Amino acid sequence: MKRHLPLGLLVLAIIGVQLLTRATDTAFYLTPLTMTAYYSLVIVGLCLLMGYAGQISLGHAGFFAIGGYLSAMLTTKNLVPFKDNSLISLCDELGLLVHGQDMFGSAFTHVQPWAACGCAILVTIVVAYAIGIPVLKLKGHYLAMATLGFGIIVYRLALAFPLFGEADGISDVPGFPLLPGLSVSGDFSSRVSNYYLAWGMVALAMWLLVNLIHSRVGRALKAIHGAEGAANATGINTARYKLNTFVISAVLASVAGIFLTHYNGGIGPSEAGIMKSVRYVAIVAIGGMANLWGALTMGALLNIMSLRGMFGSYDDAVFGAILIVIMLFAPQGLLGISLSATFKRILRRGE
Amino acid sequence: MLLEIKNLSRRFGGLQAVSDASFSVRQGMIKAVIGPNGAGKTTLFNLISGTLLPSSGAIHFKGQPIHGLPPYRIARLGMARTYQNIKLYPGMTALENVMVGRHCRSRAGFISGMLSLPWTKKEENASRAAALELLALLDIADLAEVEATSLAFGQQRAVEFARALAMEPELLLLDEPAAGLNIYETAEVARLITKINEQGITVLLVEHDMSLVMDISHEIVVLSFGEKIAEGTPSEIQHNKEVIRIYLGEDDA
Amino acid sequence: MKRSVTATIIMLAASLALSVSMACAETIKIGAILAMTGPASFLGAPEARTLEMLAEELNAKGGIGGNKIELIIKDSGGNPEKAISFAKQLIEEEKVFAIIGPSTSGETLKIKQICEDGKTILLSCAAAEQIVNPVAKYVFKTPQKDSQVVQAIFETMKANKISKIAVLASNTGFGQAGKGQIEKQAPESGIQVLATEVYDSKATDLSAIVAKLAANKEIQAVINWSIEPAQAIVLKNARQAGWNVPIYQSHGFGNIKYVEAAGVAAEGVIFPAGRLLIADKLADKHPQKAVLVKYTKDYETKFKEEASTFGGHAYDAFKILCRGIEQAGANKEKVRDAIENMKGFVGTAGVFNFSPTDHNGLGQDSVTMLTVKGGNFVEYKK
Amino acid sequence: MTLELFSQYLLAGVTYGIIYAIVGIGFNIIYNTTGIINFAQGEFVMLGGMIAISMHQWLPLPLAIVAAVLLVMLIGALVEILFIRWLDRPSVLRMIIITIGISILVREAALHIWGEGVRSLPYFVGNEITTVRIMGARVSPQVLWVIGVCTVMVLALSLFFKYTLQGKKMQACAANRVAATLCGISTKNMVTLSFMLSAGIGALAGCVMSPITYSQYDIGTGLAIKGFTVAILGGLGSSMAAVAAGLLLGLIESFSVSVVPLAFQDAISISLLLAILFLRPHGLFGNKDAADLKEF
Repeated sequence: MKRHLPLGLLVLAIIGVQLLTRATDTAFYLTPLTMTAYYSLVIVGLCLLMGYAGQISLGHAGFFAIGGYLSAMLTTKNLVPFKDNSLISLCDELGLLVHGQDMFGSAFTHVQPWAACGCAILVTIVVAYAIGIPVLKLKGHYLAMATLGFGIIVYRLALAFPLFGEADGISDVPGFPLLPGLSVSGDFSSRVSNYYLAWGMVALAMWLLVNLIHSRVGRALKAIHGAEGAANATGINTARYKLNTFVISAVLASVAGIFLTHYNGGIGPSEAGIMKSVRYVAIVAIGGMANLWGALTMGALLNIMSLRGMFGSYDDAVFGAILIVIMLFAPQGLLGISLSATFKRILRRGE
Repeated sequence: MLLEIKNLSRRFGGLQAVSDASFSVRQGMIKAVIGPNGAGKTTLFNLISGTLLPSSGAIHFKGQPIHGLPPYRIARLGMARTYQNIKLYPGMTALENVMVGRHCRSRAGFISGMLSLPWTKKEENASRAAALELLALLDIADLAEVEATSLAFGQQRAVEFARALAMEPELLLLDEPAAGLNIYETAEVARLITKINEQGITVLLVEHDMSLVMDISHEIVVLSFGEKIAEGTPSEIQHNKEVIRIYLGEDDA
Repeated sequence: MKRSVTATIIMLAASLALSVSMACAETIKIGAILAMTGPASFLGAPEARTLEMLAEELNAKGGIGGNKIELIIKDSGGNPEKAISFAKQLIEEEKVFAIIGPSTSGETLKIKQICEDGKTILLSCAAAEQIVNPVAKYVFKTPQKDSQVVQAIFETMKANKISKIAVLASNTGFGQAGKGQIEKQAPESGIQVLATEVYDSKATDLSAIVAKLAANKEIQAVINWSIEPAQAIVLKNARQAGWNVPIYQSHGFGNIKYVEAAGVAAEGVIFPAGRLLIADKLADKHPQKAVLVKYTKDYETKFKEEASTFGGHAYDAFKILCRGIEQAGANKEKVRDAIENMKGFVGTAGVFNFSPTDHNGLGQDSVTMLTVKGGNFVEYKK
Repeated sequence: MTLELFSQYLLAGVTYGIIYAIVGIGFNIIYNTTGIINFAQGEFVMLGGMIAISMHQWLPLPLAIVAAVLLVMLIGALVEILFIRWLDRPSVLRMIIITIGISILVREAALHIWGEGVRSLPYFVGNEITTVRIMGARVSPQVLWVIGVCTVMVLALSLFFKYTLQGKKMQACAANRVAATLCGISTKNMVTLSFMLSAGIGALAGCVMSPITYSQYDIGTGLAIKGFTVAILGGLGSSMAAVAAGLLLGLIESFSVSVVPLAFQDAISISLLLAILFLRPHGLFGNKDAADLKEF
């Protein structure tokens, strides 16, 4: 299939980079690359929502934070004081709890990571539906503001509750044993497996999303984006399609939050901040809105540069400047105009 | 009765766009709604297709009340429409635009779409074939892969037509299908509407072009300032004094 | 389609370009992760300036034992995920000798384990107790512990016969850690916390909350625990409301800018801090006098702004590290041991006496009570 | 609650409220002439305070404030000319992103120009602890300055729109851009004027509030969000409604501290915004039919 060619290239690139870092003994690049992979997951999800369904979300960091914070909280909160609670003992009997010792050697019981992950995703879905139903009725500035408001509320709640560590966030989040021998954690030893896990998830997400946009649903989403009223009169349940897309992209963000939190061993409130949401939107815009591969490429590039501190103290300023320049001169995205034109010219010359 | 409209009214603030209008459309006929500018014709269409909610009154389609239903539900019941100012989906080819019309005749959802299940591919191919067939019927098969919004006006109208037909509707609402077309193109449209009608699709159209309306419609409703002032066959309407005074008289002046 | 192919190719090329390894230098590399921008920039920025000044000075003198220092400062903007990424980058890629920072407790706690695993010395400039408790082999910190600071405040309160207080804390890690310590130590010290309020570190007006507390006539004093500019607003709003109870601040008040911001409202505020703020007023024989005067003078001449205790924390971290390298040579393990056993090191925060169980090294005597008089910091005397 | 405490809350609420209202009006002025929500509105307030403080080193206070307001108006005009004027009917999404970008850039530029520290103008009258008693409450005279200046601004603006030719021209643009162009009004210049006007009132508000709230490079975003909340609450486009909504929000915030912890204050006001958006997107005081006819 023609549309799976870039996917093949992506897989080759993933493997190629790993082999290259191995050959040059620069395995440390895999750490920021892994983190980038998880951010890319948020970005491709947002790209589906913004570029294909045409709905802006300035609150996607909120979903990332819901996933990350819930998973972190459940796997670090010591349940020993509540062990007589019937709900807790029921969870224990179901095997949802892990017993161990904390740093000081006293008894420490927390929720099993799989259960925490499932719970976080479930909450994300519920929240995304609850927020999505009213929010997606709005358009333009109202939609932007409502999603921004949602993001701010999540940020504020993360800061307000001692349970979520307030301004310090949550630290010492344990690894997430996914399969025997494969655990999501930042240990130096499991770096290669985590790299493949993270980028494997991105490849999987890309496969699913590329399939989706080439399906009946993808066509309907493009129609909604182009002319919502006409799409509705063509028999498309526009409200439901927008909502489902919103939920899918929220879940992708949440999953990214969960995995990155376990990988990093912690999460802080800045992950829920407005600037993070704006950054996701910026990257999607730079990638060309309705261009999953563009968003993935630009996301990977900019995130890795940012995570390696290449912009120094100008990190936010760089994103602001990129946003303005792209939106002023190339609203179709960086890859949208110049590169595709160049590429076509090269191809034509070749013929 | 395929479509029955009873005492339908719609107000915008102080403006009474449609006022207590009642008429019905029989299965298999071509019915036209005419009236001077601002008579409420497009509002009437928006009310029927569910884009606007009526202030009062009732609309029944196939014996079922549809006022208050969202447009997509009405569309699924078998009603398709076109727009006076063509509404195609930008960024999509003509073929894709028509394939969107197949939406309610196919069923691949989010999960099956993401997983690209084998049956969805079959369904896609069927949709594509049906869409291509319609494009061929409208003589624009060669434009299938061109971005729809970049086509010439008449061609865009044809794509919109094909999209509506792709829904396999029982009732087709045409909002000024001949607007902006020249004499030859208008004749072509007239022929096409008749042809569609002969295949068993009921047509309700709003049109300014009197010759077109008089040629093809079986019945005509005349609106003025939101009110129905006459209803009947073309010859009856042509001889209705009220209509001549309000409508044709004005048109001749 | 072609577009997506291009995109992938570019991605591949870019990742290749990034993988080109950097050449390694012979100098001693010291990493620093500081919140130079973002909400905690009032901490990170003076810290970064201090480090730059010190490294420059040291290299001008020929470095440590002939080894030049290469300082790599990374601006985390206060984001934990960046601190994590930078820590790994500094440890593995730059193979730094040690890391100074981060500026905030939240960030430090997230990279504590990473430095431990990477066997790299971390000298944190953040206050939270958990940084050195439990002790991690490679992790040290230079600011006073919250527990010592709270103890100093409570002792002063007891001397002033205050037993019923209200606590105002900002919603950052600094404020919350302090609030926690106050709540923990209050019962032991016979102090009753009647009300606790948390305000936003970006708050612009707190008169409503101050009015609410002022209405409670039982409150004898307030502890306002914050490190952000908003703490000055509390002072102003309290005095404007005619609420004249004694106000105690935390060591986060140790920046003359806050006194300037609060103006006359800052008069009489009592707070615990290192002696940096009263360097020129110390007796000549005080052990810290020379160090403090030199640092504040150097900093103020170079950057045309008044030195704060925050920059002092970075100063201490840098100097402790240098002392360790001087004593043990350029060997990470040996330097770590040297720091752990370092005694009597005179820094800006106090005299450090490290031990295997105390990776902070500051005693209760490092905290002194200061007050504001005529817009200046002076020692508080009952 | 004692009368004293009540009036203390009341005055605090009015102070917040009137500041929010000014930012909200700034949104409305630009929205009315362009249909754009300028997410960088809060930055004008920040710039006003910051520039006045820098100017105050050389100029006496009133002159420094005037200079700051004029400079910020110039910046407002520049922003419009550089980033907005030449765009041909940009989409809402594009405008949102551009103004967010402008806001980030201005903020970061301020960080690198003025540094991370807090600054403030001196109190116009008295000092930090001078207070006056009103209804049993003690407030700083600066609070009265804020309330007074903002009230005067609101009144002046409404007179400007009602009685001056320029004001009427701007109203005409708001009502119908095409018709205004046909009447010979240069809509483009009106848009520039609207940016200058809203930058100017923002800057002036930034100056008078500076002694109370301090000026720092990053206060803009928070103010913009509050201002937008107020503009939506009142119904986009209506300045008088924004004043009412601003006071309402300010009072809700100040009285909310008596029931819930301060940490939730922002969450409460944003939840209120969401509730309004969901239930009455045309605003508390807006007209639904009129809102339906707007572009979105």
